[in-house]
Amino acid sequence: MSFIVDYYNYWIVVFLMMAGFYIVISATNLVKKVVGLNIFQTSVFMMYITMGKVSGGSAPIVAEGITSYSNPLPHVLILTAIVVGVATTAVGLALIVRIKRAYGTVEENEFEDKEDLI
Amino acid sequence: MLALAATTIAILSVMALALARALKADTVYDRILGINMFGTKTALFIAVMGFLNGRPDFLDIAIVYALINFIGMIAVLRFFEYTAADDNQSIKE
Amino acid sequence: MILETISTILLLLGAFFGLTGAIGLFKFPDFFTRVHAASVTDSIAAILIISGLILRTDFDLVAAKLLFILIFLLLTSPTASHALAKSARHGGLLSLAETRANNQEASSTKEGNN
Amino acid sequence: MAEFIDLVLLGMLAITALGVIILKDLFAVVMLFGIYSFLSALIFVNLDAVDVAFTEAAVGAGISTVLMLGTLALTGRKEKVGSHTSWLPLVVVVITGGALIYGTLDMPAFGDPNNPIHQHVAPRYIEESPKEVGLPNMVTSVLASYRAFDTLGETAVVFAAAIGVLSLLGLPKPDRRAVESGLKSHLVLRVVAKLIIPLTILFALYVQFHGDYGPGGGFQAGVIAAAAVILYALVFGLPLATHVVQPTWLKVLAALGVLIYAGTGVASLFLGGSFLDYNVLASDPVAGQHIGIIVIELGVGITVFAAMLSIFYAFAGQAEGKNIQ
Repeated sequence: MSFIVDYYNYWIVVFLMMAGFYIVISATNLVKKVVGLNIFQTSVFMMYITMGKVSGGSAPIVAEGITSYSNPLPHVLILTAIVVGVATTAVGLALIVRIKRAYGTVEENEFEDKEDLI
Repeated sequence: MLALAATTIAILSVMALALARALKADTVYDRILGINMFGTKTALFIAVMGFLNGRPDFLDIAIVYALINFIGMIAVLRFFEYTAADDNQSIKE
Repeated sequence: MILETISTILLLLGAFFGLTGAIGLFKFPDFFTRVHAASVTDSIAAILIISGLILRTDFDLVAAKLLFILIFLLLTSPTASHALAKSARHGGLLSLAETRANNQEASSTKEGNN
Repeated sequence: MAEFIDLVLLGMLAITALGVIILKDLFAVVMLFGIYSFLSALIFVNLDAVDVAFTEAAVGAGISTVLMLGTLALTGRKEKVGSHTSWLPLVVVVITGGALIYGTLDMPAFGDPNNPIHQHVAPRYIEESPKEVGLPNMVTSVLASYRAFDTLGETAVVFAAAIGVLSLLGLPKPDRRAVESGLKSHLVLRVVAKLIIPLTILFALYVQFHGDYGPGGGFQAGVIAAAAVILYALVFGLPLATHVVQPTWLKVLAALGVLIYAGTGVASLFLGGSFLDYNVLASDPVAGQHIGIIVIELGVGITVFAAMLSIFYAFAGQAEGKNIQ
């Protein structure tokens, strides 16, 4: 049982990472690809936060009567990563909107015969 | 303490049921209903969890949840207004 | 001690109502009854659980925040349900009774034609 | 109990990810992605990362969902089913996943206090930051003081992303003919939105200035303030919103936030310290740290608010333009 508890988080992280990866390489719709990238990204966040957790620890905000805190460093890295992630997602979505306007489609396999449209 | 744990488990099961509803819905509106329920229960869950862990000073997150859930709902309704002309037949899935 | 007992009762009641609402999501026959199940239990569960939690605080900032959450939920959750149901109505979704009536009408006109 | 909650929530997260893979209706996919964000934020709370959960709930679940819905309104909501078989991606994914799972067995056990990650700089942050910086929230101390240079870079990235979106889509003109838009028929919604928007802005200010003591800070506050205006735009229509918060101001504000941040660094240079070393900002180092952190958090908040809102304006302007045609 302790073996499962020790590694369960990592396994789920790998599963989510692979789910995101699968969506990115198998989906043809660009919006769905962006969702897949976001799932992949969240799995990395989950990995960092999992590593920062200390059993029996508490959130890293000083309070009376608490001696053990979880590691604040991964939290800082991921906090900024989330905001940047959304900002870059927005750029990706804006590109998709422009692609739709230029090609009339957001399905990857329908671009081929429209190369001279650019 | 036991009551808090029981409430936590109950809310977790409600969330699981709402998730099931959102995954396997008859109509689009059922899906949104499930998601709305999930959001409000999440806010409650965070509040209860704070007490369970003995640090109830993180309730700000629950407020954000309630707020964002509401904005998400409004965005969805707005989305329907935009796309209603395109696909009237798509209510049933 | 009394406060804690009351709080326990409130919490468990809230949990119970939450669960009934979730079951209602599956058991009720059409969308509008399901909205009813979800939104009514949502509100009562929020009221019960949060007042149960307030009784466990020292009535300080934490209690004020809980009250704020409660007001927020009570404002947003029914509004969202109302807007959703209204939007479904505008989108042309029918209640079960109406669907039945329509079906009957359709079949009766069919018979009339025959 | 925490482990049990962790197990259940992560399981639900995995199921949601599967749902995203299977469903072909992109609208449902985006809705599920909203649930996915909510769930991951809950897991962050359970793993003690309250600041991260705050950000994920506001940014991930809120702004991303709204932007994705905006994109769907422009590109259509049905995914076309590919004709080619998809066994090759599946094989690649299974092999990679298997290798990674094998790799996790060498990872240190979950929650062990002796993990390598807890040995290097973290003890210093945990023990010294309340004395050196004087703030109870260690995440804010590390974010805004120890790693301030890093955060400056992140703020610049958000600014750059906003510029990118604006150059791709352009901002809507505020003085365009007033189009019939907004959820005009929903009277209840309009009344409740009017009640909620001031509360939200108040809450954003609280998050901004209470971030030193509890979860919160500039990133979250900026997003929440932007969410208030987004709610206004959704309910009352974009033309009114652009009239209240003008897009041209947003451009100035986005730049101003980064300028405030970098200017604090330059000020500390002139006062004899190194770049972004707040100790010199006041006679007492701890007071200097406090001033520095409040100022740069304000800069971050302004930039994030302006960037997120102008990105939303850009998408909403496109969607509204399509609606008119």
